[in-house]
Amino acid sequence: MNMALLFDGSLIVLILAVAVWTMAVRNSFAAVIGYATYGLLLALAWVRLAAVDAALTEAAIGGGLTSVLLIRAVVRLRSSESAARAETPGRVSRLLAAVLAGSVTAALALVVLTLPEPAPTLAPQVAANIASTSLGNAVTGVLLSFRAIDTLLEAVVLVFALIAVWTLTPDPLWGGRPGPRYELDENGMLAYLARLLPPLGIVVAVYVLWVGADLPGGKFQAGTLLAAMWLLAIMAGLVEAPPISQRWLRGALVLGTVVFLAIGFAGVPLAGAFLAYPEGHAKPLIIAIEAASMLSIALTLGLLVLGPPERGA
Amino acid sequence: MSLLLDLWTIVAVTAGVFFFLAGTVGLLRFPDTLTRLHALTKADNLGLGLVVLGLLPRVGSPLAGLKLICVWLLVLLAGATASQLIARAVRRSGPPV
Amino acid sequence: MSVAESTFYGLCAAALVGIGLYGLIVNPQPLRKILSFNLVGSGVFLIFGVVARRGAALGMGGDPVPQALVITGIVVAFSATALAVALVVRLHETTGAATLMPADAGEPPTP
Amino acid sequence: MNTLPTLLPEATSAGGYLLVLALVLPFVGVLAALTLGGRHARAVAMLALPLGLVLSLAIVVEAVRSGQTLVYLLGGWAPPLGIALRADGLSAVMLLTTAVILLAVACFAHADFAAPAAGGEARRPFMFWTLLLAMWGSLNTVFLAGDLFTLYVALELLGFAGVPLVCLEERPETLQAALRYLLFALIGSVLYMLGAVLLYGAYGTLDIARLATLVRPEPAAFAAAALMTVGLLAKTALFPLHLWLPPAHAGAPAAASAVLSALTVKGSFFLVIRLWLDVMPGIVTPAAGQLLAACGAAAIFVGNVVALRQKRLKLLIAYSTVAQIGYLFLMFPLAAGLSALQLPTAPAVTGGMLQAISHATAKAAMFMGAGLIYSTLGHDRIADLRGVGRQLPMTMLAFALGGVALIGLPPSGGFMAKWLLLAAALTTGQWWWVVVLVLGGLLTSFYVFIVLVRAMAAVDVPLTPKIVVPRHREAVVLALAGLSFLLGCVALLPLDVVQIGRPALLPAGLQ
Repeated sequence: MNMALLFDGSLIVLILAVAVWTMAVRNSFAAVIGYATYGLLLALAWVRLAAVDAALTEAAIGGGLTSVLLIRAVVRLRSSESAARAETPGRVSRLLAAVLAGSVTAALALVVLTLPEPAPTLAPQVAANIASTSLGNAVTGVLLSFRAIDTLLEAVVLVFALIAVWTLTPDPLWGGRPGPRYELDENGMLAYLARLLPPLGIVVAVYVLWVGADLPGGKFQAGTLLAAMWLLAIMAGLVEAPPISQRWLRGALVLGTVVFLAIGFAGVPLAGAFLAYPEGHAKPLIIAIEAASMLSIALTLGLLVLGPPERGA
Repeated sequence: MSLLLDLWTIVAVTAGVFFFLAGTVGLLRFPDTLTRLHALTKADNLGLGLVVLGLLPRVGSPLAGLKLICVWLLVLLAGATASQLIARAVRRSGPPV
Repeated sequence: MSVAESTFYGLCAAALVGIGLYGLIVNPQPLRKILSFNLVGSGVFLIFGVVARRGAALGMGGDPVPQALVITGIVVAFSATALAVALVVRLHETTGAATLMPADAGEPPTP
Repeated sequence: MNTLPTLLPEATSAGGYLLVLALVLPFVGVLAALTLGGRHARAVAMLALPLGLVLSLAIVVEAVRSGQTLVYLLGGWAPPLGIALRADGLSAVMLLTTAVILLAVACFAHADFAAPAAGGEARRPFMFWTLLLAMWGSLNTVFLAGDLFTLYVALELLGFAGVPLVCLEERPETLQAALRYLLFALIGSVLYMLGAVLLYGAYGTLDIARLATLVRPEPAAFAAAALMTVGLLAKTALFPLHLWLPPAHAGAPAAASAVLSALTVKGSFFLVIRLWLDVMPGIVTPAAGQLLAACGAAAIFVGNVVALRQKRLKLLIAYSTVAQIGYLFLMFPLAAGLSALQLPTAPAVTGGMLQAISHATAKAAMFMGAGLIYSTLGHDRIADLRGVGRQLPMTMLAFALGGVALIGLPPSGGFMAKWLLLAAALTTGQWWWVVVLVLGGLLTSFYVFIVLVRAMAAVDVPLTPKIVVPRHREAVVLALAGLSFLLGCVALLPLDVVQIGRPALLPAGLQ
C-alpha cells in the first residue's frame, strides 16, 4: 500500500514538474517535447485512476498525435519565435495572472476536497442496463448506447474541424494535397520502418477495435493508430497525401457518421427511438458503427495533422 | 523455485531501471546531440530489455509474455529509427538550437 | 487505490489547471498559448477522472460515464488544437510573424 | 442503490421526433455538401433551410398547442443515464429565429457565393454554404440539448463553425481576428466544461432538469456557476471580454458577419439563461445578477461610445453589437431579483429574449445592408457615404428600421424589449437600470443618425456604383429589418410563447 502511495506521489510530482517546465522553458521546441512527455505521464495517471480507455486515448491522441502536430508547427514557426517572445507582458499583469490562476486552483482544490461522500455515481445504472447491449466494456456502452448522441456529435466535431482547417487553403491551391512533398529515401531507416510497421499497426488497430466491445479500446484508439500508420507512410514518402477534392476521400470521411445516423434512424421503427438498438442486435450494430467510424476517424485525424493543402493536386 | 524467480525479477528489473537512470543522466549531462543520443538509446534499449526479462516469469499466460516481448521489439525499432533520423538531421544541418 | 488517494490526483489536476491558465494569459506566443490550453484541458479531464474513480461501484473501477466523457473531450481538444495550429501556421505564412496582438490591442486593424 | 430524488418519469412527448429532425437535418446537410462537392453545396443549403424553417414552425406550433416542453429521449434512455432533447418556449422561439435569419442570409448571399461557372469547386462558395449549415446545426444543438456535456460539444461546434467564417477572406488581419476568436472560444468552453465536471462530481448528473432539483448552495455549485458563467461570457463577448468580437465580426464577409453577430453570440447567451434561470435559480444571488448587469451596462456605454468613434461602417455595427449584448444581461438582476421576491419573473425574461431576437433580426439586416453599401461604393468609410441613400433607398430604409429597433423606438421589437425591462426595473425598484436603458438608447440614436444623415445627404452628381446591386437583395435586407421593426407587435399576441415550459410562477424556493 505504501509503495502505491510512493508511486502516486512521485508520479504527481513528476507531472507537475514537467507541466511547470513546459510552461516556463523559453525554447518552444523544448516546450513541445516537454508536452509529449507530459502526455505519457498523464496516461500513467489515467491507469492509476482505473480508466484504461482514457489512458489509451490520452497516450494516443493527447501525447502522440498532438505532439506530432505541435512539433511540425514549431519547426515551421521557428523564424518568428524571437519576435513573438519579445511581447512578454509586464510584471503587474504577470502578477495579476498568477493571482487569477492561483485562486482558480485554490477554488478547485476546495471543491475537490469537499466533494460529497459517498460520491454520486451512475455506475449502478450503467451496470443495470449494460446487459441490453451485450457489451462487456461499460465505457463503450456509455459512448455508443446511453450517450450515443455525444459520440455522434463528436464525429461531427471532427468533420467541422477538418472543414475549418481546409478553409485556410490559399484559393489557387483549393483541391490540392495537404502537407509538403516528402521525398522517399529507398535505403533510409524511415522507409524501412514505414514498410515494416503499418501491417503490424493495422492488425493491432483491428484488435483494439474488436476488443473495445468488451475490454478497454475502441474506435478512437484504433483510429488513432491507423492515422499514425498512415502519417508514417506519408512522411516516409511511400504514399502521397490525397488531394482533398477526391470524391472517395470525402465519402470515406463521412462514412462513420452516415452509418451511425442510418443505424440511429433505423432504431425509430425497429426499437422505438432514434439511436436505440433493436433487442438482441445491439452488439453487432455497435461494432458496425465502430468499424465504419474507425476509418473515418483515422482519415480525419491524419488530415487534421497534415493541415490545409499546400500544393496542387 | 518461486523465491528464485522473485530474485530474478528483482535483480533484472533493478538492473533495467539502473540503465534507464544512467541513460537519463547521460541525456541531461552529455555535451551534444550525438553523445546524448548514444547514451539514451544504448541504455534504454538494454534497460527495457532487462525489465521485460525480469517481468517475463510473472506473466499469467504465454500470450501476455509474447505481448511483452513485442513491446520491447517495437520500442527497439522505434528508438533505432528515431535516433537514426535525429542523428542524420544533425549531420545535415548542424546541431539544433 | 482508495478515494483518499484519488484526491491527490484531484489536487494535482487543480494545480495543472492553474499552471495552464497562467501560461495561457502570460505567454505571448500563440503556439505556447495553444500548449497552455491543452494543459488546462488535461487538468479538467483529470478532474473528470477523479470524479469517475470516486464513483467506483459494483466491480467497476470507476464510473464509466465520466470516463466516456473524457474520451470525447480528448478528441474534441485535439480537433481544437489542430485548428488553432493550422491558423497560427497560416498566419505566419501570410505575415511572416505569428503574434496575436496588433500594435494596439484596443484598436482593431483596418484594411 | 440510488440516492437521487425521484422525478416525474420523463417520456418522449407527442411532437418529440420534430426535435430529432431539427437537430439532425443541418448536420445531414453538412455531410451531403461535403460529399457532393462544392458545386452542390448551395443547392443543399437552399433545400435544407426552408425545410428547417417548416420544422421549427412545427415545433413552435406543437409547443403552443400542448403548452408544454417537448421532450425526446434519445435511444429511449431516460436521464440521468441517457440524454433528453428538450424544447421549451425559449428553445422553440430561438429555433424559429435562427431558421428565419439563416434563410434570409442564404437568399442574400445566393449570388455572392455561387460556384464558379468553369466547373470544379471553389473554396469560398463551398466553405460558405457548408459553414452556414454547420452554424445552423450547432445552434440547434445548443437550443435543444438537455445535457451539460452535449451542450459543451455544441459550444465547440459553434466555435468550429464560427472561426472559419471569420477568415473566409484570407487577409492577414482576419486570420489574426480568427485566431483570437478561437482562443477566446476555447478558453470559454474549457471553463464551461470545468464547471460541468464539478457539477457531475457533486450531483452525479449532467441533465439540466435533474440538476435544477439537486443544486444546493455549496462550494461545488458556486465554483461551477462562476466558471461556467465566465466561460460563456467570454464566448458571448460581454464587456470586458469583448475585445475579440469587433475585428472578427467586421472582417468577415457581410453575410457571415450577419450570422456571427446576429446568431452565434446568442448561442452562448442562451446557455447563460439556461444556467442561471433553469439549472441554478436557487443559488444565484441578487448580487451576482447585479454584477452581470453591471458588466452589461459597461458594455452598453463602452460599445456605444467606441461605435460613435468608428470611421468604418462595419466596425461601427460590430461595436454596436458589443453594446447590444450588454442589454441582454440587464435581464438577470431583474429576473433573479424578482424570483428572490417570489414574484413572477415573466416580464424580464420575455424582455431579454425579445431583445435577443430583435437585435438578431436588426443586426443581420444592418450587416447585410453594410455589405450592399460596400459593394456599391467599394468602401464603407462613414465619412464618404454621401449619395448612398439615392442609390440604395431600400437598404437605407432597412438600416433606419434596424436602427430604430436598436435604439428602442415604438413599435419595434427593441422598444417592447426595453419597455418590459424598464417595467421590471421599476416594479423591483432598481431605478439605476432605467437610467442605463435610457442613456444607452440615446447614445445608440447618435450613431444611427450620423450614418443616416451622411447617407441621405443630397449630392449634385449621382454616384456611379461599382456594382449595381439587384433589387431582390435589398428586399431581403428590408424584409428582415421590417421584421425587427414590427416585432414589438408580438405584445398583441394572447400568448407568451417564451414562457412555455417555464415554471416561472413558482420561485425556486417553493419547488
